Amino acid sequence: MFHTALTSADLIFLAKGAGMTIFVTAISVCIGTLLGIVFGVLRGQLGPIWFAPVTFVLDIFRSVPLLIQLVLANAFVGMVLRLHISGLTVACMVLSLYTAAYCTEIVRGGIHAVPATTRRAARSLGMSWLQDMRYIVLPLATRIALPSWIGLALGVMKDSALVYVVQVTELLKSTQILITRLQEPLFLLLICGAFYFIISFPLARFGGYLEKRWSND
Amino acid sequence: MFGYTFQWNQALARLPKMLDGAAVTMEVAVLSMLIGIALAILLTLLRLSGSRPLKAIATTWVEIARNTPALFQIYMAHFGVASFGIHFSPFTSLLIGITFNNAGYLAENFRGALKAIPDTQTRAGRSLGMSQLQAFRYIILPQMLRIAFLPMTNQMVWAVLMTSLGVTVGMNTDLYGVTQDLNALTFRTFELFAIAAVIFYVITKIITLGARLIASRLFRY
Amino acid sequence: MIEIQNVHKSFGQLEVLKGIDLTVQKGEVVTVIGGSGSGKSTLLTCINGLEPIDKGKILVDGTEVHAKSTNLNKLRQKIGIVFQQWNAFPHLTVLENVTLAPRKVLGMGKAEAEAIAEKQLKHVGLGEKLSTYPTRLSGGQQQRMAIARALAMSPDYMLFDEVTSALDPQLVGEVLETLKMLAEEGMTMICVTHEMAFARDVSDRVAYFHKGIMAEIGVPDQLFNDPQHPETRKFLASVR
Amino acid sequence: MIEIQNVHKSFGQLEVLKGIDLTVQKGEVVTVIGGSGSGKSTLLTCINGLEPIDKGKILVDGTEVHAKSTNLNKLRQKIGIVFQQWNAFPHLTVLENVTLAPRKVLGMGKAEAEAIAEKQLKHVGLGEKLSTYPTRLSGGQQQRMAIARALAMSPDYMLFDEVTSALDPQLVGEVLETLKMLAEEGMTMICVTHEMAFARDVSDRVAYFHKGIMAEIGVPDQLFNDPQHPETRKFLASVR
Amino acid sequence: DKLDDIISSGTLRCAVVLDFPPMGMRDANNEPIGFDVDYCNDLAKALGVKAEIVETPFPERIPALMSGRVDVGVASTSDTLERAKTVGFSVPYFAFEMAVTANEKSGIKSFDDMKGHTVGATAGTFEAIALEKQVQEWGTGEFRPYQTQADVFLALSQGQIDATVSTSTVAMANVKTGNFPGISVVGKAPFDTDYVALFTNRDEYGLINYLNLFVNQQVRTGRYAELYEKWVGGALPSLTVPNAYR
Ligand SMILES: Nc1ncnc2c1ncn2[C@@H]1O[C@H](COP(=O)(O)OP(=O)(O)OP(=O)(O)O)[C@@H](O)[C@H]1O
Ligand SMILES: Nc1ncnc2c1ncn2[C@@H]1O[C@H](COP(=O)(O)OP(=O)(O)OP(=O)(O)O)[C@@H](O)[C@H]1O
Ligand SMILES: [Mg+2]
Ligand SMILES: [Mg+2]
Repeated sequence: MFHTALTSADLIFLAKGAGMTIFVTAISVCIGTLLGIVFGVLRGQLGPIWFAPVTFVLDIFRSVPLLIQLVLANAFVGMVLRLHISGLTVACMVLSLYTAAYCTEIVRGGIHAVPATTRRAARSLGMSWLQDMRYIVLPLATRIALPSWIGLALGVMKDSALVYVVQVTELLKSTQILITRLQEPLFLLLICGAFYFIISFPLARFGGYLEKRWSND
Repeated sequence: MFGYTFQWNQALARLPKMLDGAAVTMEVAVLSMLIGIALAILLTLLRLSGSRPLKAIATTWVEIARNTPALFQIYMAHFGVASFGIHFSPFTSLLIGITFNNAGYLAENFRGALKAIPDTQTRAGRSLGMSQLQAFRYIILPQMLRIAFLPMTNQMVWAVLMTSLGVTVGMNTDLYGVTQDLNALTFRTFELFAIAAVIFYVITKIITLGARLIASRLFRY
Repeated sequence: MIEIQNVHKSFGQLEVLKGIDLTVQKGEVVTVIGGSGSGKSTLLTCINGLEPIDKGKILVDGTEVHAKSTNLNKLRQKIGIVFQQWNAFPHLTVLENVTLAPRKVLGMGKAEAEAIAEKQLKHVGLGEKLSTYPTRLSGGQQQRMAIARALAMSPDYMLFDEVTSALDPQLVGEVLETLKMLAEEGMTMICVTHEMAFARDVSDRVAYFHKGIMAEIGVPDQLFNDPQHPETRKFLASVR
Repeated sequence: MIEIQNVHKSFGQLEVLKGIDLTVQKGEVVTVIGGSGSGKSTLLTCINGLEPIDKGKILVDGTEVHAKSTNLNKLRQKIGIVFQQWNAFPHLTVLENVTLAPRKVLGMGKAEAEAIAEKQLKHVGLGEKLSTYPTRLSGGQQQRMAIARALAMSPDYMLFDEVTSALDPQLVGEVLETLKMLAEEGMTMICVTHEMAFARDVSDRVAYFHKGIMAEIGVPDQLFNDPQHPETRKFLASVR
Repeated sequence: DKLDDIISSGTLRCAVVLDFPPMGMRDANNEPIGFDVDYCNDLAKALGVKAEIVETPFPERIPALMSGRVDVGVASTSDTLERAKTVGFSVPYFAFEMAVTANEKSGIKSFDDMKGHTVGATAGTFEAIALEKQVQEWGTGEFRPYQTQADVFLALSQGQIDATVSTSTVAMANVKTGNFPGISVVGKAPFDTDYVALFTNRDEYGLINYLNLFVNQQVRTGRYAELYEKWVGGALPSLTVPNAYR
């Protein structure tokens, strides 16, 4: 179909980029989700007023372009604090907090949706706060939050295309490097887009399916 | 503790230029939202239509918009389509990219909103003698826009944030582009981008507050 | 004149109307009673063409409703219909609910439409609620608004589908009063209802539906006091 | 023994309990009746420490519920409570609903917990529903499951808060039967209820609450046939 | 100090721009090659350490240094006074002439022909800053900064822009690859010679001193000429400025 100068070495190069995309996404989503859970639970415990400072900070991560967050974090860590930290680490840190900012809202919504009466019942059986959280709130809130969480994780994967600014060669950057050498922009871009699509589409559909199934009972 | 001397004066002196950039950013975001909403309504209608090919086109659009990075979509709008000899200026490429993205996400929101409107509403309209299109225009659409108002506000915020991706297609008049240009001249990276961040933050707050105000005005039922 | 001739209608496997024949003259009030699922609502939605039919035909003033050439939107302007579920447009005020169709369908000017709407709303007793949103109205008020909305199109016929059955008991009266008033003014009406007293009071004829068949039709006195069909007798016994 | 001594409790400005004194002996069944908002539910949630109190104290077997040093989780193990709203854990089967607390709170093994749970579920008539999910149960079955769930912790006391008032009338009987059975087995119980026949039938003593005060308490015969307090008389007249 | 740090760590991390042929680029295995890459390797050898090439786009060169991600920039960086407020430059190690490359369809034959056309360059470079100023002076036409040198030539060959100003070395190298049909170098740009220098942190005098001597040694030993012949070819540009010390 296409005549291309793309070699198998180039494909491996692209695959490495894709691997980096997945790696950065996985790390950030894991850390971000943990943070999101901690913040979400804390918010429920402290109430919106005591939690306002954290809400404010998290809100910043949702109100400033990710590109600027990355550039600023990079400049701050290196130029101001003079810490010797790799670009990959900075990328993961920023993306983690970015994820956490959105995840906190999702967790809060999930916990909020567990009826207070159900939690009372659990406590009345002698369960501790932690047991209530672990055996009642977690499973119930997960059902409510999981579809949005999948959406968030996929969003982070797509947004991770921006970490090139801190010298992380992920999929889109690898594609650009190959475009530089091979000068086949359309073909290479299509490969790159297809890769994102193949990962994102089925998972997004799965999220929609879960949402439908769980909203029925 | 900092091994870095902040030089805010230098950066602040460039504030007027950055505010001009913010105006361009808003221009792109607002245009992309207006066109995006119109397209999303069209996509929603196509998805409701009986025609299979039209449905397929709309679904493809929505799924690509939602399942690939915005940066990819913008890059594609500039360098990708140029392979067919179609040239867009950076401004247009950015606008096309963001609009494509907006339309996809909004169409999905609209579909969810539609599900929440009982079909008896259309029936009531039709039995008053309205055509299918009139019933949609006067009865379904206003209710749909109300339900989808919050997602639309969020999308508007994202549209503003997405303008920062314009630099990849040679855009240098928007807020991010201006900031990057100034950074090349002075290397005051931290100060300049911090100011840009504050401007972006303020813009998004104005949008969310404004949206709340509009909602309270518009939706009195 | 509404002429219903041997109308058959199925939803998938389920035959809901099994050959209905009924002619309603100008100025006549026909009430339809019958058990749940007997096809009463379906018949009404067939009359104004919201549902296609499988066999037979329906003529309104001589125009065949389900003919390809018929302009349904035009036809529906002369057939008002009010449903069991309250179908207020929640995003519009009461006045806007009523003026919408006259303005957009009939192309009336704003002032003219509002004059008509106000008249009709006063007629049904909602003269004070013009700029209220429907969510603020009681169910009975919403139904009366729906009646005014249909009347504002100056229809020649009105179809009512159990307009009181989703209402709290204390609100039923006000809506039935409105229907009675219309009947007295000479409107041609088909009313599906479960309110037997109302049916007896207002109707020129009462039709009893049973499982997709019009089992019996007659003047109220005859049908209520001396039902011919055994199913009619059973039904009337059960609702008394 | 549950000793309630001069308990005061406010929500913000609103004083809901205004000095309640009540002692419930081992094996005794006390029913609490009273108008809506009189503080009945609040008292129950104070007894097992779900709500803090403002003044006075509550002792359960000599342990002060609201003392800082009290291990509430431990205390609650001997006080079962069933609420008006059905509180099934929707993500667990009926059996898992009942075994959860014994396993996680008491640290029982799976087999042991299941044996106890099955016994209790049979006891309340749900022996057949072990692997059903609660969403498939009727309201009455859900309430009986909640009772079995509380019983599985082998509590010394059971508190019931209008366990039948959210149920369809035909389901009330089965739940009251279960309570009666428990009472006959000698369980110490405090039941908030609106079912006067049940209260008269089962209780050792009946307490009447009025606006945060325990207006009257006595054996059922006396309280129902010869109420002392004018408010009690009014209340009983209104519910008869 | 940093010089000691580098020697004791055993690695020299150089910021190199890898889409800037022939100074920095990638071979068929996507490994970095080019003049700057060799230059960094030479420097590492002189220091007795291993070289590590860190790819940095033009706009990210200084932040990469400031954030401690690299030790030295060998990244064809113009030694402007504005930048010297932030980083410390060595003496020039290379000098660029500026060339105009145009899309043949545009009909541009010289620098002045660019007036009124859409032109572009790599964001943050010496020539981008100068060209943008020129376009503003002309008052017509449009200037577009792209993120990478590659995007500039891609846009040029696609006809999105009509001409670009870049270092003559880059222009020659890109035209020579044959990847970009329909473009050619049409002349010189009347900008000052672009002297580029190695850079490191402003206060690392020891290291700057070492870099100065290293640049001098490269010229003296003929290695500079050798590398120039290998990557660029033609007349060797002088690294000294007439009538001035540095
Ligand atoms: N859109 C539809 N699709 C499939 N089946 C339908 C549809 N509408 C109605 N039915 C079925 O057709 C039958 C007749 O329905 P219809 O609403 O006409 O009864 P009805 O006489 O109005 O009853 P009710 O007094 O309960 O309103 C019912 O069994 C109903 O389930
Ligand atoms: N968590 C709370 N916060 C504020 N007010 C509350 C809370 N819980 C109960 N109240 C108020 O306390 C008063 C007593 O409530 P309580 O539920 O104890 O009444 P009750 O006697 O159980 O009434 P019912 O028979 O309706 O259940 C009511 O006015 C109620 O509104
Ligand atoms: Mg019906
Ligand atoms: Mg209560």
